[in-house]
Amino acid sequence: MKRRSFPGGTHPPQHKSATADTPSEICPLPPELVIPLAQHVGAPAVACVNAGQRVGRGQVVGKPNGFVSVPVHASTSGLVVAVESRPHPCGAELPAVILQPDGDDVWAEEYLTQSFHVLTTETMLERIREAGVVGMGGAAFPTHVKLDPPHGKTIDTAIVNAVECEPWVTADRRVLLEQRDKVLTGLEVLQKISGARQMWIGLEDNQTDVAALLAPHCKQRGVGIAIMPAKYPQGAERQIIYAITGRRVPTRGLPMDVGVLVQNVGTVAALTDAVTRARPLIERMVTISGPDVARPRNLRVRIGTPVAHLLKHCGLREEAAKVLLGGPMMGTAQHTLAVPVLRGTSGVLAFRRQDITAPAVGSCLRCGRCVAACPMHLLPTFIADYARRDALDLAERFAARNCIECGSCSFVCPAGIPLVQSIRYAKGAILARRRST
Amino acid sequence: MEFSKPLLTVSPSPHLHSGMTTSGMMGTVILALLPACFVAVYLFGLPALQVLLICVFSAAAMEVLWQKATGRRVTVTDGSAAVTGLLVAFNLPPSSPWWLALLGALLAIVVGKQVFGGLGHNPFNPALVSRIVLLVSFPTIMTHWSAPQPGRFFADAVTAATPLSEMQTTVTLTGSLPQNATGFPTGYLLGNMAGCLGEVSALALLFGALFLLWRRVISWHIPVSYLGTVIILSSLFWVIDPSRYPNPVFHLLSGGLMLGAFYMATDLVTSPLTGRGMLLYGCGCGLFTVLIRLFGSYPEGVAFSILLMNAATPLIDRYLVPRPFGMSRTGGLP
Amino acid sequence: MLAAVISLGSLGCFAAILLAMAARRFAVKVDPRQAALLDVLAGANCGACGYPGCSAYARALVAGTARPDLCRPGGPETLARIATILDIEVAPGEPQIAVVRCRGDRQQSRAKYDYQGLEDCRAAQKLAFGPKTCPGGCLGLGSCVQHCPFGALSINEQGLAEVDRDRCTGCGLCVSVCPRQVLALAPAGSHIHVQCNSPDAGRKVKNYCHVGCIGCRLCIKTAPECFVMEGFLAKVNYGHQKPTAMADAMERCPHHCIQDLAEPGEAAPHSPSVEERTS
Amino acid sequence: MIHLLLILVGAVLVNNFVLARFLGLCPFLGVSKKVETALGMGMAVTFVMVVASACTWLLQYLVLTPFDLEYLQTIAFILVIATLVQMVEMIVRKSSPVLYQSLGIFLPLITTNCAVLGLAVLNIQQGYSFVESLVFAFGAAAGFTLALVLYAGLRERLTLCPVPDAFRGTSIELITAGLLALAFMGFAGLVPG
Repeated sequence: MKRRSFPGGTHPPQHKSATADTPSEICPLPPELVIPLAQHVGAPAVACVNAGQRVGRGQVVGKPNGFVSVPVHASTSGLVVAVESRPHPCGAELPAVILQPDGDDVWAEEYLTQSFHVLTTETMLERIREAGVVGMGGAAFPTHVKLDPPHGKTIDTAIVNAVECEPWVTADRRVLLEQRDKVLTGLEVLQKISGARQMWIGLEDNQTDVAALLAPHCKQRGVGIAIMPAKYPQGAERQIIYAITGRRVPTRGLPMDVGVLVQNVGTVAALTDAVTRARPLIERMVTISGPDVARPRNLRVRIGTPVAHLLKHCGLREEAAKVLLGGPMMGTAQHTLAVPVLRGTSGVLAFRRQDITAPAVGSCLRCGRCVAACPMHLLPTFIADYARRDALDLAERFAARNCIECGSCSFVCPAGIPLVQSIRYAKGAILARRRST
Repeated sequence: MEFSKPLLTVSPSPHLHSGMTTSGMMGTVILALLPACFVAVYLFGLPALQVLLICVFSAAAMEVLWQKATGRRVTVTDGSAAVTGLLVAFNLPPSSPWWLALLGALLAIVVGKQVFGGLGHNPFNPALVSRIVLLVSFPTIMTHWSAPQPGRFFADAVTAATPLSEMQTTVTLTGSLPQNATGFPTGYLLGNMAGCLGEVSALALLFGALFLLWRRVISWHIPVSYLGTVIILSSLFWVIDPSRYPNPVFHLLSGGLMLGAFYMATDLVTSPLTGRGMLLYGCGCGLFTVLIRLFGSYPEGVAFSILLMNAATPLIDRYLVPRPFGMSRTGGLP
Repeated sequence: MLAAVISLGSLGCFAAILLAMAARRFAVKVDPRQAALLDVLAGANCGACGYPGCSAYARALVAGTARPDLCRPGGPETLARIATILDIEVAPGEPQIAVVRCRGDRQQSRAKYDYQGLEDCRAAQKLAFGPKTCPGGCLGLGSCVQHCPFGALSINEQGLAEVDRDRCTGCGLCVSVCPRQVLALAPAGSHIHVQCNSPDAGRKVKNYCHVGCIGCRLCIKTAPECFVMEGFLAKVNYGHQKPTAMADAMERCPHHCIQDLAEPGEAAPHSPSVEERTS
Repeated sequence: MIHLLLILVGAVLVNNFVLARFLGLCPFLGVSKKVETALGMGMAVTFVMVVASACTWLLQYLVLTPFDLEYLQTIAFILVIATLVQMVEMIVRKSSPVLYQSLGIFLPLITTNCAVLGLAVLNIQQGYSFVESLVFAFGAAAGFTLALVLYAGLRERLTLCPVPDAFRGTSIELITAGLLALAFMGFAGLVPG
């Protein structure tokens, strides 16, 4: 077991105890599922069902559109009520298939269990794509693309990212504890497809109990367990790669450029279903927590379940003032509770009015805390300052585009300056300018 | 149709904050300075208390007045004016007249800080600006020191020389060190010497500095590189000629080095942002301090050297930019 | 005396020869028109011409790569002088002015959420496409105010941007800054504008704004050709204005989004020159 | 060697031309908006100063003194410096148009820069030898550049500060320059003489 980390980073309060050791439950079906066609990075799927059509559980309701795209499935059996624009977690209203569950929850077809050993890589990749598996840590990048590096790039190390550095969120931990066999099989699938010689499971040192449970199984399979100090953003791709392998992903490069593949725990578990049973990804583990949630817990939630339903199921202490999808460091605040859970949604957090008082914004003290905290070794205060003045050239010169938006700088800023927001704006503006010229 | 139903709050990520705020940091600094305050009052009696109170309150009052007059948001509650006031007091002779303390606080707040736009914008350490201006304007009063009289609050002040000025005078006259500068004056640790109000007790200052380091208000880079440079350079001279140059312990404990290295040079606003920048900055401070102490016409060089490095801070920040994670050594910034 | 004259004289001669040689060796040609152009340009370095500063624009003008009518702050006067310097003929364009196309203040229009963050419209627009339900409404966080080089913009008490007609030079910088294109350039002579920017259909607009254009086409019926529809949004046809008919339309607009923005002291809500050219 | 080093340090830090002798204030305030420009100006001034002090020293001891023409010192020096500056201007204009543009009016102004003339006169007054005068010139120019670049760095930061209206522009710049000069006072006495 290695114990390494990365330079920089912060220590936000964990808040994980509320949900970490409670077994997950199955979330009851909502009266209406909203299944957006855009649930992954890349081209949105194209709806292939019409209003009034009956669909079975797991039936494809949206066909992929291009290579970097995956299909979308019905999360349960029922009636397609409409195909229309609905609020999407990204903030816009985007096309979605609206499904009224019939309560029978019958699969559209029988799925047979099959050993992956007899399958070719191509078949496995095809099944992964058909199952709509995407990165479930939040990025939602289609997994079949990530597993199929372009010619000339070889993967020698595969890392299963079980570092859940976002406060409150414990979904990955529950997956690891409750679906251990699926994860372990997924690991083997991952190794077979990628051809990696070294396999690692990366955990933070607040998860040593999980590590102890996994250790014998991992040893048997030759998988290493890397324990890293609990530090944010230890789970960010570049940071976990550096901590485990010591390799630095080039600024404009991808993990495959240094021969590494990183997959989230949930994704690895989903791989097993996709490859050995050809079952689509229609359910995921979601942490429902936050100070406003009366009975915080992990739920196994059908994709497309509206947030309002989840919060009602877990109960709110008082009317929520702020609701986040994802963790508090990188998640997005929602303006409506009608938004559904997506494949990449790891948590739903609700806050009361008194929990969200933002610190008063003052002027920069030049204390350098943001610089010390930045895991990418940037100068956040400079970039943000230039962004506010629209000095895009200077922002670019100070490597604004390398920012991973982890939020460490804003978290530590004693003056309460929304640094990430400024930098994010600069990144967007720089990209837009590049495209236009 | 009414549009005023309660809405959800949407803000950019991250949605958490560390809880360490500007006022929190300033409060920590004030706490860290308290031991030295008590020692000062214990050693120099009521006059020291008077200087401390005048400086803190007039600094806060000046800040409020100025911000009211220029129509800005009044930010006195962030505590930065109080910190500046305390540091001004620490840099004055303990028996300073009331008007000197008042003037010092005024200079620090107005000329040192507010004319540049307030907290976070001043290029020079406000307390040092005030000290240097006063030193140049009132050289006699600013070098009129009184000897410490522990526990005798109402005693009349007894004039004394600071170890550094005594050293300078003796060296100029005789070409060799005075008695007190040849040994290892550990008595200075507790403040048994004449000097500025806040600089005399190295122990009290060190105590507060450890607190600041523990609370992570300051980082180790500047104190370590500053003191390290002073120790290395002064040892070098001491080895060359122990009868002419004092030993490093004397350098460390006499004068304002401790105060400077832990509280003045580490001023967040006027020191560099990056670790490497801070190291360079500290080395520069150390170099100039030793040079001015040994060869300059001012006996003490801490204030000047920090001001000089303050001036160099924008350049350090500009040219010592850290290499982004994953950027090649040769790549540099595009 | 003689020695002085001789020595200084020879020294001077020597220097002169040296300089003459250097002048030939290091000669650089510069178009004198460039300096002259720099003098006549507005000198605000506002960047509205698309060049980084006035001197860059002057250089581009001399090089012949830039159009001469790009200096908006300078207006027709500058254009005429540029034309004289470059010895070309240009037709003066009409001066323009920025118009805020939104009246949906806090009371009149629905907010989507409570915004916490940077006081910057463009940053706020990135969070769920802005804190106002109307996708075209003014966010009132003042990005335009910060960028106006002439101090012509302000955010009023109701949280809407306002243009100071006297200060606005029509440079168009605010138009390019506004993330929702609430600001638009219009002929400075016109006073009647449609103050709405919502692209949505009337049914939707009614749901979130009391003063948004619902696309009822009443204005077009009242003053044909003076207004045109773009999608569900009415717009003034600035090339074809009839003041009386437009005033009528203004009266009849059910959501009062057609507004006369003339200053109280100013006379007719249009300039006669517009009428002349269009008739 | 020590002697030359002392002259150098003295000229750079202790008797800094700008911050202690208050010579050459015009370009100090004029060409310090950007660090790059300040560096360019510093280079130009360094070149002019070193060459000018060589020329004026030779002129003084080969022409003026032998022929008892010391009373022509000022005018002769100005003539030499003016020529030199003209040449530098031509060279910079040809070799680096960007630098030429940013130096602007201040390049020809080195001609009438009191720092250059002051340096030439000081060389003679101090009775420096040829090598000493070159070292002194280089030190003075380096000190000028140092002050200029430090000040330019400070001013770049000032442009980002919400300075009260009454202090905007020259006012706050002069306050900053004053504080910088105060900091340099610490070097007083560092070099005897």
